[in-house]
Amino acid sequence: MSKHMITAEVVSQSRITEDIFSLVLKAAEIAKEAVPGQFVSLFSGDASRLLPRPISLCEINKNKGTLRLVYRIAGKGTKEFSAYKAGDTVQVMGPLGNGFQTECKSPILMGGGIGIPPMLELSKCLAEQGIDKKHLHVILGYRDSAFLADEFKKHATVHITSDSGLVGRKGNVVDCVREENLTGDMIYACGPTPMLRAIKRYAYENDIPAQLSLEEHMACGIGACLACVCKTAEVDEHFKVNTRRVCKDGPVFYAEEVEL
Amino acid sequence: MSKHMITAEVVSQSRITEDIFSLVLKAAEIAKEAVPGQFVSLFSGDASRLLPRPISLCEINKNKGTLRLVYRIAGKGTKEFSAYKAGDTVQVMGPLGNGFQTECKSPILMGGGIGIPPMLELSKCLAEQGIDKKHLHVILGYRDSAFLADEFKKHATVHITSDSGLVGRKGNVVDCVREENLTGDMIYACGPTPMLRAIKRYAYENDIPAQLSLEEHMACGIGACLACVCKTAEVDEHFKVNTRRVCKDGPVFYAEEVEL
Amino acid sequence: MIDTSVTICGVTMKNPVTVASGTFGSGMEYDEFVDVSRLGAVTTKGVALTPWEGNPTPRIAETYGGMMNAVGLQNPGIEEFLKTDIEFLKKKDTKIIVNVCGHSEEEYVGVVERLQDEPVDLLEINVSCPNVKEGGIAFGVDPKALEHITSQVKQKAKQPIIMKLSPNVTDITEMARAAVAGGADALSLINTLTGMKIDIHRRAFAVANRTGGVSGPAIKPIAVRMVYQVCHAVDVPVIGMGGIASAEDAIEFIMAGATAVSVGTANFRNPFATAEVIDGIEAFMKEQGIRSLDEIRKIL
Amino acid sequence: MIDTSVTICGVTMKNPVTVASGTFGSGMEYDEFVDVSRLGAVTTKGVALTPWEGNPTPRIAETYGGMMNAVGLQNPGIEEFLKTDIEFLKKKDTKIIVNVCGHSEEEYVGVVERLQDEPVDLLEINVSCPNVKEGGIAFGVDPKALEHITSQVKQKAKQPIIMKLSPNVTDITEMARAAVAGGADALSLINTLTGMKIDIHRRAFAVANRTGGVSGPAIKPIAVRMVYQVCHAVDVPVIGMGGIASAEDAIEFIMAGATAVSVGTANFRNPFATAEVIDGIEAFMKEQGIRSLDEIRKIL
Ligand SMILES: Cc1cc2nc3c(=O)[nH]c(=O)nc-3n(C[C@H](O)[C@H](O)[C@H](O)COP(=O)(O)OP(=O)(O)OC[C@H]3O[C@@H](n4cnc5c(N)ncnc54)[C@H](O)[C@@H]3O)c2cc1C
Ligand SMILES: Cc1cc2nc3c(=O)[nH]c(=O)nc-3n(C[C@H](O)[C@H](O)[C@H](O)COP(=O)(O)OP(=O)(O)OC[C@H]3O[C@@H](n4cnc5c(N)ncnc54)[C@H](O)[C@@H]3O)c2cc1C
Ligand SMILES: Cc1cc2nc3c(=O)[nH]c(=O)nc-3n(C[C@H](O)[C@H](O)[C@H](O)COP(=O)(O)O)c2cc1C
Ligand SMILES: Cc1cc2nc3c(=O)[nH]c(=O)nc-3n(C[C@H](O)[C@H](O)[C@H](O)COP(=O)(O)O)c2cc1C
Ligand code: FES
Ligand code: FES
Repeated sequence: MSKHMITAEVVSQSRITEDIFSLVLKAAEIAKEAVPGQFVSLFSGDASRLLPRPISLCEINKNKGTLRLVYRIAGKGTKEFSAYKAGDTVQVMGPLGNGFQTECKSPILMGGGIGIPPMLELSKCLAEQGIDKKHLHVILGYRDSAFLADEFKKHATVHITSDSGLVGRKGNVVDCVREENLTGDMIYACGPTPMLRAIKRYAYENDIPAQLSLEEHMACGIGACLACVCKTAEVDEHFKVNTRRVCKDGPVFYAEEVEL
Repeated sequence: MSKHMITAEVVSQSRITEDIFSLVLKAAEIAKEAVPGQFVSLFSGDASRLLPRPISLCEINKNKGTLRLVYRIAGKGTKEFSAYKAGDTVQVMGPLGNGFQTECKSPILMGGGIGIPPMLELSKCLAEQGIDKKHLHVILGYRDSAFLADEFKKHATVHITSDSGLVGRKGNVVDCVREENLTGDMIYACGPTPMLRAIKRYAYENDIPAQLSLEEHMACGIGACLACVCKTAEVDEHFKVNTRRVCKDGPVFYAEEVEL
Repeated sequence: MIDTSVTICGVTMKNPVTVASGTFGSGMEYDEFVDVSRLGAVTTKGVALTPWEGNPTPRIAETYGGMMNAVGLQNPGIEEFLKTDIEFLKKKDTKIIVNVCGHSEEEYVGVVERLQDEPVDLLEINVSCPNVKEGGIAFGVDPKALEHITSQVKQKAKQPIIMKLSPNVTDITEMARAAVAGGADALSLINTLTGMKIDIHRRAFAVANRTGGVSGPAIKPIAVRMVYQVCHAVDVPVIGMGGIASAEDAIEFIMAGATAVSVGTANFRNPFATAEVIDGIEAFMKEQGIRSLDEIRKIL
Repeated sequence: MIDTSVTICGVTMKNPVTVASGTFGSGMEYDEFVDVSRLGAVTTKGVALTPWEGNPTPRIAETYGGMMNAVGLQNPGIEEFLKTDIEFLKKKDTKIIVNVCGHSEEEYVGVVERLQDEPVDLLEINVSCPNVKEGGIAFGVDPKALEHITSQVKQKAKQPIIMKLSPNVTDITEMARAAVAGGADALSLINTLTGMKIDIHRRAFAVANRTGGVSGPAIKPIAVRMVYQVCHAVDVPVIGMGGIASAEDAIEFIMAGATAVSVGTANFRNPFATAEVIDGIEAFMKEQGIRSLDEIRKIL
């Protein structure tokens, strides 16, 4: 698995909610090697913004050599990206991070907010592995309006929740998994830290292994600068302290590995 | 004469030599008030480059509301401009500076290198004022390849010189004016400082008034920061020292006003 | 009701926004773009007792995300300044902060004395210009010299005095304490960071003075840090500056503890910058339900 | 024939390009992008006697034209470092500069002693990290403390020692002289400038440590100025750094007087930066007919 830094062409971009965009990039070298749960670093075209913007892979199309990224406008960098049009180019580094381990039979995928996009590629991979729709549960948590939900429905059983109750049932993804009494042999989750914390607890209580995708501010994106560490339960083998790098050792960790 | 800061659309851009470009901008407010010898500040679209790039007006089309700028790639800013295409936009401030005083009967215009572009609008204005081609002498000095020369020929008597002798006669514009024994009642000049210095001497020797367009690095471009001063013979009325501002009091000065 | 006004040493500015000395002239030139009366205050370019030539050109160079200047405090001297600049400003509905420079303690004191009965609200004493050999920076990096000149100026000043601090020091709080010990009524910071740029193709310094003062967005994090440190070390109002180009930047300085803020280098890129900062602060207050800037000042 | 090599304290680097400590790990991760053997030297991240946790996250924030970090010198301690990092580096055709940190003089000395017989070419002593409370910056801003720690380290070091200077001082030449008086064989500068960033929407510091070190192109003019001053004040070789992202930047530092240069923050934006700087220096030399970097070093 080697990393690439390439100039990628924008294939298409569309706005899918008020502030969420879907960007498809031609990035064959990266797509070829990428797995679900990995991310790329996008670099701003404006030289006053130096650092990479890490964005998860929402879809990987190995045939077409394209990557789909779904992102929310959070600041100036993502704002800039949202103005890109087909034919524009952007510097992209990837694939980065470890990705999800996909061995399982009855997975429960939980995505909260802008943690939902990486769940799409994952669910497609799991479906391709032969997991039946009725054993492939996806719980999506929104603030108040849904996005991407329909795209999961082809191959997964989708449960929708929202904080406001405006779409799906009112509540969060953990409320949902509890209420639905869903069981499985692997939890995959990505979303805000409080959500991951609740999922970690749920997984522990129900004795289900859980893979959590974390976020941290990054500089190098490849493991060299130690900017992006998370707290771990155990002392790291090389670092000799209780931290691991989100960009390289993660972003996906088993729940018991990390302290949230 | 008021100044504007506008977002101008690129009408067209063409490359006229290896490293010289011609850019036409839609900037009606500025075109409306501009006179030959004035300049505009172009701002980089990249936020790491803060300061304006002063560029002289090569042509002013008041009907179409357009400005033509002819510039050489000198660094990163002009390099960026050279990639602009029709439909792109750029921040422009102008019109800036004083411009040439056009009262004269038999002018000699001298442009050296990238000092040639402002001479084009000036010569057109003088021609429009009714000065006959045979009394309107334009001497253009190049390094080794010519540009814009043909555009002067319609309304002016053009003399071409080059350092290398590859185009026109070998030598500089002052050699030329001396050899041709040209006389007139006003010299207008723009070009590198050594050239302006020689022209100042020639003008003095021959008792011809001369208007010289100077260059200096700028920050505000409007007279507020005192970055762009030139040395003057007399103490400035307000500044009480021997300097004047190229951006506001100039860029055009009478030869006897400035020390070069 | 949103109240954007702030009070510095008894002088009430209708909003916290002024300009960084030397970047705005006395406002005449920018008046074509922003109505100078909209500003909380205008801080003038530095003025000395007699006319100063300033440095040779090039006086400025661009740097990454900022610029470097070595203008060298060119100014027409106090008499012409009063005739032209103050004459212009006193017709505007804005407070007037005069930035004072000198080659010697006597020159600073001379300017301050001359201003005693003029329509000037505050005096900003620039002891931190890195671009003039005598005076300027010398006072700005030595706490004893700073305390001494502050007390000299304070004795003669009729208006409150703001000492403008240099960031080119090991411990900015030591300088702040020295200025306050000398009698400073307020502080302003930061002045420029001393820098150098070499044009490798010409094999020459980019500004004739060799070194220049770095300003602009590039230096903002250093300025915010120093403003924060000073606001937590001494008890006088602080005017914060260094790279402010937007309302967000201004609010960052206010949260760090600044009472007012100055827009400097940003004017060169965007002549509407001051007005945009003023409008943006008001919009932010509205959005967040902040009635007075006291609610967010020094909240960290 | 163009010779890009430079010699620092008897150690010949095949080209003047190394990396800024902490921005390149020990090269393992960047080896996927640039062959580490192409570098004149690799400067490792800081290493202490025992493992350090480093600071809480967020440890970094972007600033205009630069960044701020408060990693806090997380490191696995010298033993693991030798096993993993030096083991990796010694197989590469590049010189090894180990960056040393400590909480106390004893810890610095301990690391240096432990490295005596290891395959390490030069030691860079980081007395200028603004992000750890004890040690680090304390030694870096007080000339007496700097001279003392330098002499302590020098006594035990078998390799030449490079003292890494902090830019957060009033007079960098005073610090340079102190280090040289203490026995420094070479100097490197600049470390980061202390900065602060506030997230006004969250009303929180952008990095958990409150302050962080500012690096990147934004600080280059300050770095060039200090390198120039130091190279004209003392007679030991200097490794210049601070915002170098291109060959032009590197040559600017060399013209200011630096013997070698480090690429730091630029690696984060462009993982090929080191290789591009190396190639660009060679291209510049060719174009200008420069046979050795001695011809352009300190020409101003
Ligand atoms: C592994 C990973 C995967 C991610 N995947 C996605 C995704 O698929 N879709 C999506 O919308 N967002 C995702 N994010 C968050 C995304 O990186 C930030 O929203 C984005 O960097 C903000 O950049 P900005 O310039 O718009 O904001 P600004 O606030 O202007 O950014 C300033 C700096 O802070 C960093 N930063 C700001 N917010 C974050 C954050 N939440 N995480 C890490 N760095 C941050 C930026 O990278 C930049 O360096 C992911 C983050 C990580 C770490
Ligand atoms: C009144 C005036 C009119 C001009 N008209 C023209 C013109 O019509 N065509 C043309 O090609 N050039 C003209 N120039 C020169 C032009 O401004 C510079 O070539 C341009 O600013 C270089 O920018 P850059 O980013 O490419 O170079 P860089 O070297 O990267 O620029 C860095 C900084 O230095 C400044 N700078 C660099 N060279 C000059 C210079 N010669 N004069 C002033 N500032 C400079 C830039 O504005 C910028 O702030 C004019 C200059 C002045 C003062
Ligand atoms: C061109 C220029 C001229 C300046 N002249 C003065 C001056 O006369 N007196 C002074 O105290 N500061 C002067 N300064 C410093 C600014 O007032 C301000 O402290 C500094 O630029 C930082 O703010 P900024 O980053 O917003 O520009 C000058 C700065 C610039 C860029
Ligand atoms: C993320 C990061 C980590 C750093 N860690 C160290 C370190 O461990 N030891 C050290 O001496 N300097 C450290 N530095 C400072 C750099 O080595 C360098 O002095 C500084 O960043 C300026 O160079 P630059 O602008 O090219 O990055 C670090 C800088 C950064 C950005
Ligand atoms: S971002 Fe550098 S180690 Fe993760
Ligand atoms: S550029 Fe500011 S006065 Fe001319």
